[in-house]
Formats: sequence, C-alpha cells, structure tokens
Amino acid sequence: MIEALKQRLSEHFQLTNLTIKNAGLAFLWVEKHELEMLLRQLRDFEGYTHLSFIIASDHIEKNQFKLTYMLHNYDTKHDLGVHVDISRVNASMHSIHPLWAQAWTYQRELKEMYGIDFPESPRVDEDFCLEGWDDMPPMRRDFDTVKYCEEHFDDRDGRATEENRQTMKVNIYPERGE
Amino acid sequence: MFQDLLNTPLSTVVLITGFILVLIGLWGMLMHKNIIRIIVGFTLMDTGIHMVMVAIGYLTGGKAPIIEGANKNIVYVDPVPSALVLTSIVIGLGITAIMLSYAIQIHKAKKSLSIDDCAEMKW
Amino acid sequence: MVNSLTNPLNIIIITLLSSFLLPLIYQKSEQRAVNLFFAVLAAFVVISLSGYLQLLSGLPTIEVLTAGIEPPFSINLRFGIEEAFVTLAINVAALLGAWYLLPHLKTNAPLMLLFLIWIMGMNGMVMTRDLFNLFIFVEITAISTFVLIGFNRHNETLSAGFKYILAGSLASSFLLLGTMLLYFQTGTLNIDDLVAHQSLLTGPIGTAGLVLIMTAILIELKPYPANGWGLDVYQAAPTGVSALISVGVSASYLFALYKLLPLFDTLLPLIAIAGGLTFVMSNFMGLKQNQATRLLGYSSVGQVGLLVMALALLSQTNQADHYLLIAGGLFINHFLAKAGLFWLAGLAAEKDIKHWSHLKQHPVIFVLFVVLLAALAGLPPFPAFWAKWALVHTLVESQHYIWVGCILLGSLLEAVYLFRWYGYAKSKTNETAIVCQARQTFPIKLMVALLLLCGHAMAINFGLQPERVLLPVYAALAMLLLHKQPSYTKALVTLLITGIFTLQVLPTLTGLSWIFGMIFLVGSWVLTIGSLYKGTEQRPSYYPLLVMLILSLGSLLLATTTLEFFLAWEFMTVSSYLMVSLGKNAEKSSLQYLAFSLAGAFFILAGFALAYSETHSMQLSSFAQLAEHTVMIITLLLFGFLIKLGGLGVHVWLPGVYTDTDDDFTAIMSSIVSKAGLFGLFAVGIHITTQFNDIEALMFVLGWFGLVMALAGALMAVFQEDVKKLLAYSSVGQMGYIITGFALTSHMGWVASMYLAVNHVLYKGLIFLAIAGVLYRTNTRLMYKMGGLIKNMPISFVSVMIGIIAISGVPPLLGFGGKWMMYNALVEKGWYLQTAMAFFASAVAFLYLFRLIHTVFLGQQKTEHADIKEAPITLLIPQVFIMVIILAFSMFPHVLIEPLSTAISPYIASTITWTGHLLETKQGYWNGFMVMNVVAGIFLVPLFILWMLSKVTNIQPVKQFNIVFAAERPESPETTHYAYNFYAFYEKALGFLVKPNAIHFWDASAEWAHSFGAALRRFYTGNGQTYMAIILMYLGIIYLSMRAI
Amino acid sequence: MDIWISKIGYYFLNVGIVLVYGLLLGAFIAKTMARVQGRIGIPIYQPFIDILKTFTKRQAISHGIMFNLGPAFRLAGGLGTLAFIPVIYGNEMFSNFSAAGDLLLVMYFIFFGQLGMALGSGESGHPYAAMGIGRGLAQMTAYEVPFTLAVVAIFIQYDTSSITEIVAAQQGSIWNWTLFTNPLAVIAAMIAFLGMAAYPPFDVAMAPNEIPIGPPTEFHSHFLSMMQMNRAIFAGAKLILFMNLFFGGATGLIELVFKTWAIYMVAILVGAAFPRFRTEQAVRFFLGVPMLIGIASVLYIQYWAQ
Amino acid sequence: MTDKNDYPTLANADLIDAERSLFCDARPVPYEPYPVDFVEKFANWVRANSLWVLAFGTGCGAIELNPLMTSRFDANRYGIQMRPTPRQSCVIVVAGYSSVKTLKRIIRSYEQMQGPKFVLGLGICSLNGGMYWDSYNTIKRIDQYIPIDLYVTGCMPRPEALLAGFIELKDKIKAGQCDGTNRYVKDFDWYKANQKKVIKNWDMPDYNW
Repeated sequence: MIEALKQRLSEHFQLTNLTIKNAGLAFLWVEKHELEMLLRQLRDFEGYTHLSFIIASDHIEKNQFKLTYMLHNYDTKHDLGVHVDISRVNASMHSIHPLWAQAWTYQRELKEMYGIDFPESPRVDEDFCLEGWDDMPPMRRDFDTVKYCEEHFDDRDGRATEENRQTMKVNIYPERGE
Repeated sequence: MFQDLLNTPLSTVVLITGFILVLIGLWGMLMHKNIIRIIVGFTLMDTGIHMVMVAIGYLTGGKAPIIEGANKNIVYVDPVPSALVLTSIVIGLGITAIMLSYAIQIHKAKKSLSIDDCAEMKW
Repeated sequence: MVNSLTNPLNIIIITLLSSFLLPLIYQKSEQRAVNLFFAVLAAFVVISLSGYLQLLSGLPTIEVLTAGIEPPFSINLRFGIEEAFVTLAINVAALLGAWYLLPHLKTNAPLMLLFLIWIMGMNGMVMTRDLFNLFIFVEITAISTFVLIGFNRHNETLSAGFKYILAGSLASSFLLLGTMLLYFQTGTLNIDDLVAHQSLLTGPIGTAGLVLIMTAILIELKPYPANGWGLDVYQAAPTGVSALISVGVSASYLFALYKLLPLFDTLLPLIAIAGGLTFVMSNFMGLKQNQATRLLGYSSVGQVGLLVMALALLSQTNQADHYLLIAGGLFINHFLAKAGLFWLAGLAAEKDIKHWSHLKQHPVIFVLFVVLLAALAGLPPFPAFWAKWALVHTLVESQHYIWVGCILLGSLLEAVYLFRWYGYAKSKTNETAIVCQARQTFPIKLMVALLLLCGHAMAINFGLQPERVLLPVYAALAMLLLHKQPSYTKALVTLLITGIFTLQVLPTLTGLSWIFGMIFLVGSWVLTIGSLYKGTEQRPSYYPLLVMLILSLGSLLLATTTLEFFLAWEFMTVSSYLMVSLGKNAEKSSLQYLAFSLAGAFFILAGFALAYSETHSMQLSSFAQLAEHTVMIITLLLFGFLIKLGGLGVHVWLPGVYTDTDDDFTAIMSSIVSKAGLFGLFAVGIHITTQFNDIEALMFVLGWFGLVMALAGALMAVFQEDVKKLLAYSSVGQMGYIITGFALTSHMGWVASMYLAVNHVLYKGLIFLAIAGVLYRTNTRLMYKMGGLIKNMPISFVSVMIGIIAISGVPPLLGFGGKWMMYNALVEKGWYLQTAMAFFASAVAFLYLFRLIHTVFLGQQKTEHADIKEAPITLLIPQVFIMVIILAFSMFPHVLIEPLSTAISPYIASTITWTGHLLETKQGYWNGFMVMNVVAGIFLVPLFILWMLSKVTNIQPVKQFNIVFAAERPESPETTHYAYNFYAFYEKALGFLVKPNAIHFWDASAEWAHSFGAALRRFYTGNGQTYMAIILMYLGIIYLSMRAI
Repeated sequence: MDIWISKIGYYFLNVGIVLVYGLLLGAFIAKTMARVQGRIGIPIYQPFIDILKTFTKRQAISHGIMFNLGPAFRLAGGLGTLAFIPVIYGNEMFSNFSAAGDLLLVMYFIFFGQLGMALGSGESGHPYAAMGIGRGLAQMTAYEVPFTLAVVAIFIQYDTSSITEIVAAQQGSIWNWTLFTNPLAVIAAMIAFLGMAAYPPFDVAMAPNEIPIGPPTEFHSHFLSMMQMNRAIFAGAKLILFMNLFFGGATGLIELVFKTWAIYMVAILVGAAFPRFRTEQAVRFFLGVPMLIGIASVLYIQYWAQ
Repeated sequence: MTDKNDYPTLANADLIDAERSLFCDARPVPYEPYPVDFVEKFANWVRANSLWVLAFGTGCGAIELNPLMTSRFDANRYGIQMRPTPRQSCVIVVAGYSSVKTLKRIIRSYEQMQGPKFVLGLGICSLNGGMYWDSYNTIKRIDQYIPIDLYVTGCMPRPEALLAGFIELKDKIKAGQCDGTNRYVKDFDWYKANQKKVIKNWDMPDYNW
C-alpha cells in the first residue's frame, strides 16, 4: 500500500527516500521546495487529512535542521512523516498554515525553540513558552544549558552530585546490576 | 318604419348628430396620440355639444324668437339656448386657440407632438 | 354713494375697464401699469372688505340684478356674508400673490391683464347665481389659468398645462351639457329657481344633468383618482400660480359646489364619499412623495377633499352655525397655509424635500415654514384645529363614525408627511443658502399673521379666553425674539416666566391638580435649572419651546372643559415634538413621536366627541353622567393617554425619543411630560367613579396590561447597551406600575399610582440629570464605553445610587412605599397573580439598575476618562435638591402620602389609616420613619467595625488594575471592564420574551402605508389621455352609483 | 425611651444568638457533609476561628469608598433583615423591630445588603465580581417568582401580611401549619429557598472554579469577616422567616433550632445530590414547574380553600 | 483615604507611561505585631488554626494537594481549606519546580495575598532545583525570590509528608516564627533584584498590590 503511494507520488515529486517503520508508520524525505505541494497532494488526494504535529531536530553535524511533518490518515489509520532538511544558517521554511490552520502554533514554537523562521505564519514572532527570552534559542544543540544555568540561577550550597547511573545500579536496583 | 324615421323631427336629428359628434370627438381625444388630432377631437366634441344645445332649444314648428307684438298663438323657438350657444362657441374658440398655442409651444420645446412625450411627471 | 362704489359688480366692471387701459398704459410706462394693476387688485380687496364689514354690521345681503329685471329672467349676482368672506379671502390672496409674482407679471402687460381677469373670474364664480353665468366664469377662470400656467414655457409646465386644458375642457363640457339638460327640464338657469323646482329634476334627463354638473364641479375640485392632471399642475406650474390655483380657484369651485349643494340633495353621500376618498387617499400618496410642490399638491387635493366631504356631510346634519364655522375654519386654514407654503416653496427653489435643509440658515423663513406646516396639519391654535374639533363633534353626534375615522386617519397621515418634510429641513446642513429679500417673504409673513389672527378669533368664537388658553403659543413667540441672546439669558428668562406662571397657577389648584401642578410646574422648573450647563450654546429654539411646553402643561391643569384640555394637550404634544426634533439625528424618532402622539390625540378627540354626543356638555365633570358609551369612551381615552405614557405596543417611539433628544430635555421628557398621560387618566377617572362597575372588565384588562408593560419594559431595559435607551425602557416599565395602580380604581390603588408617579418624577429626573452630566463629559451613550467614573464624578454617582435604590424599592428609601402600597392595593382588590407578576417585574428591574450603575460608575475606568471632571454645577444643584427631597420623603412618608390620600378620598373612600408614623391597611402596616431609623442605627454597627479595624490594619488604597486576575495582569481597561452584553445568559433564558415585535409591527405598518400609497398612485401615469379616460370613467361610476341610490 | 433602650438591647441579644447559631449551623452542616464523605471534617468551632483569622489580618487594600462600604451594607442588610423579623412567637424579647413593617418590608429589605454588596464589589473593578452579581441577580429574579406566589398565597390565606399574625394563625396544632394547610405554597417556597441559599444546583453566582467565588472575589481581611458574619446572620434570618411563614414559627429556642436546622437540611440534601445549573438553566427551571406550583397554590387558596 | 504622598513610592520603571497610572505605586510596609503580647499570641494561634491555602498548582506537586483534602488525609480537620483567590488566602504552596514563567505568577499571587501570609515549599525542586538543576528555564532556589517559611522536601513528597509540613508550619506560626511577610518587605530590594534578574519581560508594577 505504502509502496503504491510512493509510486503515485514519485510521478510528481522527487522523493529521496522512504522508510517503513511498521504497518502504521512510514517516513518520506522530500526536497524543501516540494514540501507544500506534496502535503497538499497528501491532504487532498491521499486522505492524510490530519496534521498531527511538526517537529524539528538539530543535525548540527550536517549543519541542517530536520523538520518532520507528521500526517495521519483516518481511513487507513496510517501515519506518514514527511522529512525535510533545511539549512541551519538563517534557517527558514515555508509556512503551511494555509493548509492546516493549526500549523501556526507549531511553527511559533519552532521559531522560539530553534530559531527557524516561518515568514508570514501568524504571530510567529510572539513569545510562546518563554517570556522575554533574549538568548540563543534553547533547543539548538550549540546552546549550553549548564552554562546558562550557572549564569542565571544560583545554586544552593551543599548540593552533591553523584554518578546517577552508578547509584541506580548499586543502591536502587542491585539485583539488575552487572 | 322607414317612414317613421323620415318623420323624425329635425331637432331630434340634430340632437342625435350632436351626441354622435360628441362621442366621435371623445374617441378622437382618447385614441389619438397626436396633439393636433386631439385638438380636432375637442373641437368636434365642442361642436357636438353646441348642436345638442341648439336642438334642445328648438321647438317643432317654432319660429325665430323675434317678437313682434304679443301674439300668443305663435310658437317661438326658445331664444335662450341660441344665445348660450353663441357664448359657448366663443369660449370654445378661445380654448381651441389656447390649445393650439400650447401645441406650438410644446412642439417648440420638445420637437414632438405626441401626447406620450408629455408624461414626464407622474405618481 | 359709498354703496354704489363698493357694489360688488364693480369688481367686474373695473376689470373690464382696466383691461382696456392696462396695455395702453403699459406701452407708456411699465411702472404706471403696475401701479394701476395693484390699484385694481386693491380695489377688489376694498370692495369685498367693505362689503364684508357692512354685512357683518347687519346690513342685508346685496342682490345685484343685471338688466334691471328680477331673476329668474335675468342673471343676478349675490353678495351675502359668505360670498363676501370668500371673495375677500380670494382678493387678499390675489393681492399678495400678485405682489409675489410681480417680477414675472410686470414683464408682460397681457399677463397682468390675464391675472386681473383670472381674479375677476373667481370672484364671479363666487357671486353669480346663474348656472350658465357660472359656466362662463368657469371658462374665464380656466382660460386665464391655462395661460398663466404656461407663461414660463418649461417642458414640464407645458405638459402639465396641456393636460390641465384637456381635463378642464372635458369638465366644462360636462358642465355645459348638464346646464343645458337642466334648462331643458326646468326652463330656468337661475340656481335659486332650480332649487325651487327641484321636483322637476327627477327624470332621466334631469338626473343626467345633475350628475354632469356635479361631476364637472367635482372634477374641477380634483377628486381621487381623476386628479392626476391637477397634481401635475401643482408640481410644474410657477409656485405663485399654483398657490392661487390651490387656494383661489379651489375656493371658488368649492363655493360653487356649496351654492349648488341644495340641488344635489340625493347625491350628498356620493359627494361625501368622493371627498373622503380624496382626503384619505391623497394623504396616503403624500407619504410617498418627495417633490415639494407635488407634495403640496397632494395636500391641497386632500384638504379640498376634506372640505367637500365636510360640506356634504354637514348639509345633512342641519347645524347651520357649526356649518359655517367648520367649513370656514377648514377653508381659511387651507387657504392661508397652503398659499404661504406654495410661496415658500417658490422661495426655497428646491424640488426635493430631502434637500430642504438650506432653509435652516434663514431662521425667519424656517419659523414661517414650521408655523405653516403646523397650521396645515391642523394643529392648534390655527383655524383648522377648531374646525376639526367642531367637525368631529358634529359628525359623532350624527353618528357618522366611519367618517370621523376617515378624517382622523387622513389628518394623521397628512401630519406625518408634512412633518417628515420638516424633519428633512431640520436635518443635515445644506451649503446653498436661500437668496430672497424681505419683499418676497412679506406675503408669507402676512399669511402667518392672518393664521394666528384667525386662530385667536376662533378661540373667542369657541367661548374661550384666548389670552389664557393660547398663552403657551404667545409666550413661545415672544421668547423667539430673544433668539440672538446667549443661552444663559434665555434659560434665566425661561425660569422667570415659568416661575411667575407657577406662582400664579399653583395657588388656584386643589387636590390632585395641585399635586400634578407640583409635578409639572415645580418639577420642570427644577429640571430646567439643569439646562444651564449648556450655557455657551445658542439653542435658538430650545427655550421658546420649553416655555411653551411648561405653560401648556400648566394650562392642562387648568382645563375644565374637554376643549381646553385637548387644546393644552395638543400644545404639549407639538412643543414636545418640536423639542425632540431639536436633537441630533432625531428625524426618525421625532417623527415617530409625532405620529404616535397625534394618533393618541385623535383617540382622545374621538372619545371627547363621543362623550359630548351623549352629555351635550364639554365640561370634564359631565363625564359623571355618561351611561351608554362609557366603556367605548374610556377605551378611546385610554388609547390616547396610554400612547403618551408609552404603553406597551405603542412604546416604540419612546426609546428613540429619549435617546435622540438633548440630555437635559430627556430628564423633563421622562419625568414630567410622560405624566401628562397619567394626568389625563386621573382627570377623567375622578369623574367616573360612579361608573366603575361598568368599566370593571376594561380596568381588569388594563391592570394586566400595565403589569405586562412593567415586565416587558424592565426586560427590554436589561438588554440595552445605550444608557438612555435603558432608562427609556425603564420608564416604560415604571409607567406600567402606574397604569396598573390606576386600573385598580380603588383608593389605595390610586394613592399607590400617584405615589409611584411622584417617585418617578423624582428619581428619573435625578438619574437623567446625573446621566446628562456623564454624557456631557464622556460624549458617548454606550455604557460599555464608560466605567469607573465614581472616582471622577462622585456626586453623580451618589445621585444615581440614590435613584436606583429608590426605583428598586429597597427600604428605607421612598421607593418601597410605592411597592408596598401597590402590593397591598393589588391584594386588597383580589388581583393575586398580578401581585406576583408585579413582584417579578420589580425583581427584573434590579438587573438593569445594577447594570446601569456598574457599567457607568463602577468597574474599570477607561484611560481616556482619567481626567474627566465632575458634572457641571448647574446639573448638580437640581440633583442635590431632588436627593434632599427623596431623603425627606423617605424619612417622613406621610408628608407625601397624606396629601395624596386626601386628594383622592373625595372621589373614593379611603382605606388606609395613620397612627403617628404608622401606615395601616387591611393587610399590613408600614412605619417608614421607624424603618429609616432602624436602618440608620443598624448601619452604625458595620461602620463602627470598619472604623475600629482601620485603626489596626494598614489599608492601602490601590488602583484599578490592582486586582486578582487569575495571577495575570489585566490587558487593558476595555477588555477588563465587564459591560458589553452584560446579561447574555439572561437573554438566553428570557430573551425570547422581548423580541422587538412591536417595532416590527409598526415598521411593517409604516411600510404597508407607504406601499399602499405607492399602489394608489399607479393611476397617475402622466399621460393626459389616461387622465381623460379616468375622468370619463369617474363620470360613469358616479352615474351608476347614483342610479344605485 | 426606656422601651427603646431595652428593645435595642434585646435586638443585639438576638443578633448574638442568631450569629452564634448561624455559624454553628454552618459548621454542623460542613461536619455532616464531611461525615457523609467519610471524613472527620472541621472542628465545630472552625467558623469562629475563620472569622477571627480574617479579623487578625494586618494588611488590606481598598479600591475606594464604595468598596469599603460594600461589606458594611451587606452586614447592615443582614442585621436589618433580622431586625424586622420576629424570632420567637409570643415573646417580646424576640420580637425585634417587627412593628416597623410587615412581610413586604422584609422581602424588600433582603435586597438592601445585596445591592450595597453589588456596588462595593463593582468598585473593585474585577470582571468576575460583575459577572457573579449579574448571575446572582438573574437567578434572584427567577426564584423570587415561586417565592412571591407562595407569599401571596399566604396573604390570601391569612388575610394579613404581618409576620406575627401569620405565625399566630398557625398556632394551636401542628395541622395549622402552612405546611399542611397550604402544601403547594410550601413546596413552591422551598424550591425557591434552594435558590436563595445558593447551594448547588443554584450556586453559579459564586462558582469557585469558574469565576473565583464571584462577587466577593476581591474582598479580604476584615471586609471578608464582616461578610462571613453576615452570611451567618442572614442565613439565620432567612431560615427564621421561612419557619415563621410555613412551619408554624417557634415558641422557644429549642423549637427554633430544630425547625431551622430541618429547613436548612433540605437545601443541603438537595445540594449534595445535584450538579450545578447554568444561569439560564436555573432561570428556566424556576419559571417552569415551581412557578406553576406557585400559581396552583394561589388559585387553590383563592377558589378552593375558602 | 490616605493621600498619594503619604506612602513611599516605587518607580514602576518597567511599565509604559499610560499604564503607570493604572497600578498602585506604593511600596509595601511591614506590619508591627499587636502591642499587647497576649493578643499577638492569640492571633497567631488563630492564624495557625485557620490556614487558607491558595488553590494554585504551580507545578507537578499540585497533584499532591488534591488527596490532602479528600477523605484519606482530610486536611479540613486541621483548619486547612482551599481558597480560589489570593486575596483571601494565607498560605501559598510552591508545589515542585517552578519555571521562570510560573515564578512570575507566583510572585504576583504572593504579593496579592494579605499579610500575615506564609509560603510552603514543596519538593526538592523548590529547594535546590532537584532534577531540573541544569534546566535553562527552571529556577533552582525559590527562597531567592519569595520568603519561604518551610520546605517539605522529596521528589515528590507524599501527602503525609505535606500534612506533616502543614502541622510543622502551624507550630511555627503559633511560635510566632513565621515572619515571611515582613522579611519580604524588609529585603524588598534584594528580592526584587533577584526576580528581575530572571524575569525578562517585567510588564508589571514593582509590587502587585
């Protein structure tokens, strides 16, 4: 079934890869400029009417963000993730809020947490979770959270750090220890 | 039957003719769109009325009401309608004249003599 | 010698002579020709005036015989008092009209000549007693009319003139033919002789002759629907000519009809129907009309129709004295007002009445315009008012009820379209100004003066003292002279005049009238102080009208006869209408007000007339003798008074009016003027105490009606966003209780009703004044745009707070007394479910009262209102004064209740007893003094606690945003102030009860009337031949219906 | 003069009794509810402590003069309502100032405190306060209908609006109580009482989770303690009123305690069993069957019973 | 009431001009104990026996507050009640971690409570950050921002522990040791500086009355 879908889509789009995780979940890779058309095709003709979420992951090694648009088909109970790689430098992506109105929420979140811009997405520049954040977007992998904490929040004296893994093995779950 | 018709007094003939003229005149006024024809219709009607008036005053066998001495046996035609007719002919003439002058002015102003072109005001 | 000079025949002789001279002189000198022209017209006036005066002084009727032979063998003219009056009117109008038309006339000698001949023709038509001679004068008049219409040679004028000729010649043909047929049948042309030989006219020829003559004259009087040509003439002819056609020509035809009426004995119903149909229908069609001159045409046609109808109906009733009074009154009113308006329309030079606002820039013309409209609409003190009064009385007496309905309906419609015209003139400003000189307005001014004079004379004729009953008008006119003064001066003069008037009137009143006097006069005096706050504005017409209003309320109190009452009532209606119309954008609402008020007034008129037909007395006290028609009369009067009170169903005028008027006047309107309806109820009610059994069912219905009104008013008020609308609906609700109190027709019910009325005056005046201050400072009426004003306007807040506590009836303030007595009275009467209903309505009142005070004074203040100041001191003074009165009455309720009880107990035996401060009824007791003391004492307890704890606690005053907002901060005052759609949930629950059904109904009625008017005028295709066909059919229909009779 | 001093003294005695009783009643009800839920619940003296606690707050804010006066109005409303109700029949000590006015006075005086409170909380500028008042007033208009009908039925039945005389007419036998002579009116009035008591299902005006406790949301410290006192006194006064009108009044303190407790339990039982009505639902409810019952009671008395 | 000049004022520098007139700018002042010692002691006893807790779940620990009121633990019997509005509450429970965003609301609610008022820190996160020690968005020491009267530590402490904490709090109140209200006022500038350091968009007055 999913192969057939890929066949149909390949007639129009340059699909770089297809991963089938299990019967209910598959992932496609698509070029950035084809994404909107593809999503429209999937929504209008393939039954993937629901946008579950949009997420991003930071592939700092490749200097890329990987965006994942997760779609759901209610008829076949099938989830389809569409991956798009975009550049980390001045990261920007087309807004898909004309396709799914709720997309603007995810896009606002991505703007705040990763600094990926979605021009023309409604209210994309407003604060989402963080109020008045003035540093690097905190979900980027080059953001040093420990350093940020030390700069902004004071520690209480006397807090001891133990090696967590070791503590668990020895004290809490001794029977599972090696 | 025919004889009866022939024996009809002249005044009745005039009366009937008058009424027919009135009807023709009315028909002309109502059915023609041309103002001049309407005016002609009016004069026809006016004439008809005058004939009726004259006929009303006429008595069969009556003489012209020129009274010489007081002879009670002579039947005179009633002079009053005749006098009235004269007056009303004059008046009818006046009205006709005014109508015609209106017709001239209307034609000057509108380049048309159709009564339908005089319907700019309604309701 | 004098006699021979003033011989009416000279009118004709002079004309003929001058017609030779004029062209000759004109060639020599234009000015001299004009002089001669005016000399001739002046001679006409002198002849008819001297004749009139001689006849008035008792000389016998002048019979002019021609050829020295007695009639019927010769043509004779008659110059009796009636002829003298009509010719005088025609000649005066002709003189003034010539003055007005002079710029056109003097260009052309034949025109002047024709004008003279025209006037002579009219005079001749009036005077001649010979049928054929009548025809000749008709033709003379007609021919000169035709020419005069067409002299400016516009397209429209030519069309109209030609159509007029067609119709006129058709009609004169009928006349000629009819004359001949009659002559054929009777052998005589003399009208008196014909009347004497009426028996000869029974055959088909005679009948046909009569029908032809009657139709001819009716056609000339432009009956509906055979009058399209006439309307075209009115619309297109030069206004000076239209004016004279409308008044002079119509007058002469009317007089011709009047002369011939004895001939038409059997045809009277037909004539009446023709007239009545014309009157009603043309007024319907007038609703739809926007062309000024054509509108006047419809009005003219209608007025003439009314006169025709009155002539026909009255000649059946054989009441000679009324006959002349009515016909003369209607005639002279139409005559003067219509001529004036036509001339004014010529001056205004604006066809579409929607663009008449340029009139406003010329105050004199504007005042003239209003006066003329009022006269035409049949409002007092103008002659038509008196004539209609007498006409309705006469017709009711002869049981012509349907005709009365026609007259009142037509008059109402006419007033509506006339005053809509006024509304347009009043509305938006127009840049173009009127260019006119005093010379041109002179005839109009003279007409207005004559109208006032005639009205004055009519008042005398009706046995009234004009200087007393017409005082409001004269005072208002006098106040107009101050119009250049600043508002302060005018307000002070107003206070002075009304103060003196109050001091004069109040001591003469007793009982209920005295109490209403306190309400009307003292109340409005106090509220007038508030109007000083607009001192810098000009308000040119506000104060004159205010004086008129207050004085007319005073005369209402003094009225002892139905006529005086109705006169004062109409004055009040007119003045309050005009005051309402002064507000911005008040065109629609003021027109509604006028329509409803006049409809109400007509109901009252009908009721009074019906009462008169039973008792033959105009005394209000004669209502006690009513037996047969009591229920009907009271129902009619109730309709009238309830409309004024804003009764449910007809309340639709009220919100618009209260909203659109000036804020200080709304206070007077709501608290004072609305009580006039109540005064009406009581003024009648006290005289019919013996007939209560007869009207018990009616009163039962009225009781429920009042309560439904109370509930509906309260519910509607709950859902308003506009503060004045809220208060307006609140007034509807409060009036509901008052009406129910009246309907109880028991002592306690009436005391409760009056008590509530006095309360309403106090607290509604108080609240409206306070709100006036708020509106003055905030410049918005929408409550959700206000808020938090308590900090800036504490005194206004206290006013409103006292006001709402008083309205809601919460003890210890005086409102509770009203509720308490109302419930006691209801229970005493056995109206139990009504009691619960009243309670429910008063509970609903809490909703809007809280909304009022919360959304305006409490809650979040808008940022732009931060620097608002307290209301002007002149508004605060009356408020403080009223608050003191409220507190005093609350503390000592017997001060208020005892006079009320005493005032009513002469009519209905008292059922309440006083023991010191304790008021007792059969059911319960109430000690207002003690309640006040107990509450005051108890209040000390929490106050003491507050004081004590504020000593040990640090109380920090905070600002408006320092609120617990679910751990957030408020975004802005606008989003934080809970005000808009305040009772959304209540609307979900009960909103279905207050769908605007009444408004829809009346809107639909208005729409229907307009559509009906539009349908009626489909006859007027503008085609002359159609018009002729209609005339022929009219003849046919008259003939057929004549046969049917 | 002496009579007035003694009257005032007696009145404050009454206030004390009703205050203590009202607070205890509240605690007792809370305790009962706790027991039903398997809890121990508050100590019986907890309401007193709560009042004292709010009195011992050392800080307060004020939104303005009307805000300060609001609770004062509220408390005066409660005290005044009590002042015009005779507490115990046939006892001069407990007749208060009922000579100043009849039942109508009491019915209208109930609004006094509510109005003042509404103005006070209005000045706080809190939208929830306005919302709560709006809801409360809307609900009030509705429950007044069956209550008024019941009262009118009593008017007709006893031909008087004096509370003392109404109680007097019910003396003698338990069968003389309005409860038995005019059961329809009592049913209507008791349904209205549910609305008056503002217990579920008619507590939307103070809905704690939705518009945090509605009108008093900004009140605290001693403002709140005055309102707590009023809550006790006002509840007591209303209970006494209902007892007087429908349940034969009381001739002694024990009877008073028992009857008022029983009346109060009605509201509690219903409240424990029902969820909350929305405002418009409450309004429609009262204007439905309860109103018909009220009308039936009036008609019954007017046409049947006499 | 008292005139504006009667009390020391705050700058409210972070508000825009138009809004400054909408918020009270008074600086909080400490309250003195009652002059009579016995009264103060009685007042403290009363306060301890009527603890009205603000129903504000600031973090994950809020889940522990619910069973506290139900039949198993029944905090009612100790005079503990929930109140929905800070104006009427005397105890605020900082339940678990608090993010910077929540901290702002905690501060506002705390300042809107009327003194004497008490703060109970629940869970290790409120004490030293707990498992969120390296979170960019979670403060580690709540006592730098508002005065804490008592900590109940654990992750998460069970209701029993919370109940014990309340009883401990009652004892401290009775002993007159809970002077958080006055501490906050006395060290106001220090607290405010700490608060403003972490809360970047300070769109409120310096003290939320």
